[in-house]
Amino acid sequence: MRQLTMIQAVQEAMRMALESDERVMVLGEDVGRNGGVFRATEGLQARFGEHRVVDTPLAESAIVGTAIGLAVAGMRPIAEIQFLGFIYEAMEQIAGQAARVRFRSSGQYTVPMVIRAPFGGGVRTPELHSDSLEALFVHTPGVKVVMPSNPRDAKGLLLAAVRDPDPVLYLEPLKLYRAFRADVPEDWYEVPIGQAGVVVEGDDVTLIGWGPTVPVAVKAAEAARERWGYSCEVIDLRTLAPMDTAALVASVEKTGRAVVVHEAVQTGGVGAEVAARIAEGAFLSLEAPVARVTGYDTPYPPPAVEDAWLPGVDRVVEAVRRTVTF
Amino acid sequence: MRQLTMIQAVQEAMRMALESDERVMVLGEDVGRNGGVFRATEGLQARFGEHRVVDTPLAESAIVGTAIGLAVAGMRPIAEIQFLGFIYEAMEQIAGQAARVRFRSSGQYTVPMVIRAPFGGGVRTPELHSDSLEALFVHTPGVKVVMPSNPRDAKGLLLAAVRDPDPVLYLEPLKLYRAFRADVPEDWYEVPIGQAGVVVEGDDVTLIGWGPTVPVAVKAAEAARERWGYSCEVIDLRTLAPMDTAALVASVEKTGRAVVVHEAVQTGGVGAEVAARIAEGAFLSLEAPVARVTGYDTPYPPPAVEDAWLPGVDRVVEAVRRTVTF
Amino acid sequence: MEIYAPGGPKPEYRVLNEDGSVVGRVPDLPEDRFIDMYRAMVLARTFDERALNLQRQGRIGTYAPFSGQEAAQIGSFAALEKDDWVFPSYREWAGLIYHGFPMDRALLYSMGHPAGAQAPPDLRVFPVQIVIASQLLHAVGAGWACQLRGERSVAAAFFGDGATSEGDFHEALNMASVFRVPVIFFCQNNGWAISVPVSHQMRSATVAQKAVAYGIDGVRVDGNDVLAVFEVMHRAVEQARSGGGPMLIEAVTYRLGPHTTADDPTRYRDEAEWKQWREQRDPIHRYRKFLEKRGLWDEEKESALREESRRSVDDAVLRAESHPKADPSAVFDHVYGSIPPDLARQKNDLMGRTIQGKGAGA
Amino acid sequence: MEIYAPGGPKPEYRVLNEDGSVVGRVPDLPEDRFIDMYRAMVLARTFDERALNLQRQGRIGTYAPFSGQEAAQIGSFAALEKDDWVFPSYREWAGLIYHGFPMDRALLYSMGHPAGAQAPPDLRVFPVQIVIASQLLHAVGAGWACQLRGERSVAAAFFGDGATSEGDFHEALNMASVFRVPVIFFCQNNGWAISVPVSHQMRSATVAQKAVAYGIDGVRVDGNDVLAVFEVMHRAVEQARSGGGPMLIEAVTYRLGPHTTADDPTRYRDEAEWKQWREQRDPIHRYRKFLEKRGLWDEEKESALREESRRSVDDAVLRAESHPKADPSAVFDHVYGSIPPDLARQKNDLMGRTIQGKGAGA
Ligand SMILES: Cc1ncc(C[n+]2csc(CCOP(=O)(O)OP(=O)(O)O)c2C)c(N)n1
Ligand SMILES: Cc1ncc(C[n+]2csc(CCOP(=O)(O)OP(=O)(O)O)c2C)c(N)n1
Ligand SMILES: [Mg+2]
Ligand SMILES: [Mg+2]
Repeated sequence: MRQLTMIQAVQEAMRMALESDERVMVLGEDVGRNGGVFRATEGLQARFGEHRVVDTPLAESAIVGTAIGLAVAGMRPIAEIQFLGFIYEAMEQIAGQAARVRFRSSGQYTVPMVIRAPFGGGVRTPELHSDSLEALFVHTPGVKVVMPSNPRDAKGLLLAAVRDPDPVLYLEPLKLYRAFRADVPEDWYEVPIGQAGVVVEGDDVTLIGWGPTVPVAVKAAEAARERWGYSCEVIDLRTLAPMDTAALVASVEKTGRAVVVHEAVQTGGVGAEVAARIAEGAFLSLEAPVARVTGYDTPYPPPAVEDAWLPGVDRVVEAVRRTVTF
Repeated sequence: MRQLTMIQAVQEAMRMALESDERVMVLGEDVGRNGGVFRATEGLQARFGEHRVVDTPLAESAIVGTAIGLAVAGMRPIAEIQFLGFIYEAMEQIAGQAARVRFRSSGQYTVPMVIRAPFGGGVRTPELHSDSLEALFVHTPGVKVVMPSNPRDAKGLLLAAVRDPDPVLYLEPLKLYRAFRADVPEDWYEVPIGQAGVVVEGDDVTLIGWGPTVPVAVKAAEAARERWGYSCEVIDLRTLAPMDTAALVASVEKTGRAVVVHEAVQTGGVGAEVAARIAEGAFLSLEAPVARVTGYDTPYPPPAVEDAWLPGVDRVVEAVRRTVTF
Repeated sequence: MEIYAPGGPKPEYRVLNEDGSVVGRVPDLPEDRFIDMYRAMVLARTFDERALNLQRQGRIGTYAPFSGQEAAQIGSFAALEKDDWVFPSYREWAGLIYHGFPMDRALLYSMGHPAGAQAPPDLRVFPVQIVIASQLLHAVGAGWACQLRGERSVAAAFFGDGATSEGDFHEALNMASVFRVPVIFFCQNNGWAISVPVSHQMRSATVAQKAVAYGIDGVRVDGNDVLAVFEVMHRAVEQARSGGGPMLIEAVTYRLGPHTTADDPTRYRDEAEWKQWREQRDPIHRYRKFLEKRGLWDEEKESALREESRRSVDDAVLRAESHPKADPSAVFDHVYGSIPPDLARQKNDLMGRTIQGKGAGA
Repeated sequence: MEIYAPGGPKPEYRVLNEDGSVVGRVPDLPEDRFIDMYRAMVLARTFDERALNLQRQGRIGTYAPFSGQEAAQIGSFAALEKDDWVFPSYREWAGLIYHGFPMDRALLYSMGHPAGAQAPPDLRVFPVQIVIASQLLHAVGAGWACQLRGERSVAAAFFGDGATSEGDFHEALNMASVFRVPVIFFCQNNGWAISVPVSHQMRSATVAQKAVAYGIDGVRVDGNDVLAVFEVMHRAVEQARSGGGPMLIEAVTYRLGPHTTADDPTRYRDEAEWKQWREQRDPIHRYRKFLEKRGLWDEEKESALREESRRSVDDAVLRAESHPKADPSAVFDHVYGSIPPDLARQKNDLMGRTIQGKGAGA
């Protein structure tokens, strides 16, 4: 099977979506002529025209707000926010509007829309380009939040998102865009929204990550096995909302221990929700508190110091150790 | 001692702040001539003039964004967002800007500013007037979040917020504005930001609430005592960020059980963070998982059905029972 | 140095003056359209007064009255077709009812019933918007969709003078102008945004001149002159339908009542100002005089209409109050297209408790 | 029906034409000010080219070059005083350096070092803003504070053509106009917002005409004419200082380089367009010709200046590269005025690990 990078998988999914359904359109800043600042939309405007792959003015609230109107009136927009850190500008349109159209109208109107946004640390970007803000949307009923950690899921989740009847926030870890290639089927396939995946099976500790921290968790699992012979199960949450509680509980019922890893700041992060659900669902199995290895509770730091701030393999391994020896 | 309602206490605190420091100013929609839609700023413009109590245009991002500039350049603005549900419009200015000015400039510039916003359910308001959005800001390092549950704290926390060197989000449970009167000292006093309060002492279960759910928790504690003789400790978190972890852990080390109650939707709510911290800090004392009694994971519902949706006394009492008999 | 400097306000477009005499071009409409609009204005006023009463009696919740703005609303909706998209604010009931939105549903809205947000399926009316200016962007999107799909329909966004201060107003007008979207931005400048007068909301002399910022046309019309409003809106709709892009309309009008039933306008509003609008610029009075002068209306028709309006409103109240109670557990069904497992558990929890008769309520 | 209709663009204000001959009123300035501005332009260009090189060598990170915009920046900063408030975007290094911001700190910024955001204490320069248009509101607030505190200072916000599409642009101009805040909105219309040309960013023919929406003055100036820019900015600053309120300035210029070092402009930009600006409208060339015609400049001075500029930039690079490394644990110290207990624990955690020499990095 041919191997693609994540960014190629994202691009391919959009191309297939545009091909398969003429209601699909792509809009955002620099997505047209330029093909996106990361080339996610490379070649799409040339192929599908200016009306289906649209360079918008520089206005995030407008991008999301008009996408809502487009979706309500029969289109299937894929809107891009150039970096997740700029999604604050569109919070009202996402959390106050898109998330509530179905609810507000008791199902009369719906917003089948995808919002794509890259994010994530470790790549020396300017301010607000690296912030992990998924928690804001996980706390917003009415939107779904998905995050691929590899090229295969990237394509499958995006195709599922495009067909989903609800607004889906599709978050792209930019550090993984070109980090590696992997097998990606050529045909249309969907990775179901709402299902976590078990990346590595294990018995002693469950490591839970999403997006950029999945590779970190996998490496930590390897390191923990090498150093101490621990057998770590690694779960890729994949969908953050609605969350696959059953998968988390099932794993921790087996392992009795969990470490959750995310780049977002700790307090109020999705790790807290994961920990709370595990405690609620698997309390009697738990041998130690669910550990959280996350960004520290500061704004995302400048590039010169970001490596020390990010939840790296060493920190995860330490947490595994602490959890097992609790 | 004279007794005030919470709204009177809020108004008195602002009056005293305006009197004590000429850098203090109040700005927002309808806060001047009209005295605020809840009368929180009643009489202040008449007394301090149009330049210190300012009716702004209808623009939340501008209210917060200009308040940042005002604060940086030497003023002490108290900005009002008419309802917390409209704070989405100002997310960028709060989370992308106010929260980061000190950090971004390594302490060269600071934003001593208060943002007041009423919120909370059970009063039959139109859409977006009742939403509890504190979790968004608890996940935003650089801002502090406080929430009074009674007139005394309302005054003391607001005075502390005005003197605080950092941006403080001061959230006012509108259901409690006129719900009851309580003793409020006449002089200047501050309720320290960052400290929870023990409202009721007890031994069997810790109930944790903030703002509008503190009275709910107190009633639930009474009911649980009456029905089953349980002794509940009730903690009023008061400051949500930075959170008083020590107080939570100390209580649960004593009781071994906890129920956290908030109106915000459950997933990704501050309850998850509270539960995670308790588990991390008092794991070996916990006899049952920390229970969460919260709004359901839907948008805030229309007035006709909100009572069934809100975390009421019965739901808390049930959770206490479940937790004790776990 | 040539400066883009704001001039004084241009005159408001008018067809009728305050006493109903014709001072402009009367739109070329069949007689019954003229009468229909009048009937709609009277019915709307009757509804509005009744709603205020119901609120005082505690039979409905917070309500935002529109009295004084009937001409602006009915004149503008009169230029729309049933399959045009409508994105209203919370104060658009006069226009919406004329457009076909059932009065009982309008009341259900203020009763806090979810059914109050649903328009009949043959209309493309969005739930009324609470968040100021948000709906302008949805209108741009819907109008854009019509353009892309080759539909004839246009979109219309309704909002107030206060809404023009929001960033979303700006982003919507800019976006619509760039893509020449068939959308009409219809602003009812009713003088006030709660307690803030329009003179304090903006330094520009008019809302209409803001169109210049977007390279589109802006028109200022007497919003209490139903024929002038119709004419201007009609022109904007035609332009949009024929691919000419968006237009900004400022209808200068006045809110005679409080902002909502929770508001006390005597705290901020001058009695004399109010009196002048009430007594000399009432839109219904003006239009009635016009119809009378044309021989299309008389006292007898008037009292029959008033009686009939009262009865329709009575019926609507009855229907609203006998509408099935809202089911709290239904809220779980409209969060997503299909209910996720954890949410289904929450639904069961609520149902279990309500069936046991244990309501929650703090 | 009178319509607010957008006209065509007004001519740009100019003092010099492309070959440096005088076509307008030369500002009345002492000779050394004329020369200072030129020196600043050459130094800035030298800095910019060097920074691009450093980035290619991996010695600094992402960098947003300003070449082509020196006249717009230096002309506008020349009209500001040291105690005026400055709210720059990420592309303002030419103006900032002229204003007194040390070049080594400008480099540190692109090295991702926190010190790069700090201006010397005698300046009121805010950290450069990444979030488009956000800083306009801060400028309004700071200018407002000066007004309220009776200070003489004004505030200036610097931003690009793309920024005019954001809601914050609109809210800032409206707010400033309502309160007559002493603030200058200085827009460098450099033709592009990354890959989006200004013709696609807005349908209005100019940025300056957007002033009409706020009832304030807007001026369009040739942004590659440093004297014209100075004159217009000077006038705006004087107006603001004397209580006349805000002004919007559109300096029409061109970004000769890529958007940032991460951008490839050949993907979207016409070579011919670029060539024309580069070869015929270079702001430094034009101004040099003017100075030469005045007898204030010659080849000898030029080569001395180039040499001197190179040396200053070399020094700055050296200083930046020998600046103490950033301490990761310092990030915890600037979240709040004093560090809360849980955050102190996190700081200890990080320090413990870095002291052990175990960096984190995934
Ligand atoms: C984003 C937002 N901010 C504040 C409010 C509170 N609010 C409701 S109506 C209103 C005034 C609106 O004035 P205008 O736009 O002139 O419309 P009108 O009520 O006069 O019809 C305000 C401030 C809101 N609903 N939404
Ligand atoms: C709110 C926000 N959205 C998007 C971006 C990404 N971005 C950075 S610069 C830029 C273009 C800015 O264009 P313009 O305002 O004309 O300034 P210029 O770069 O030309 O100086 C964009 C879209 C951002 N930084 N902030
Ligand atoms: Mg109004
Ligand atoms: Mg530009």
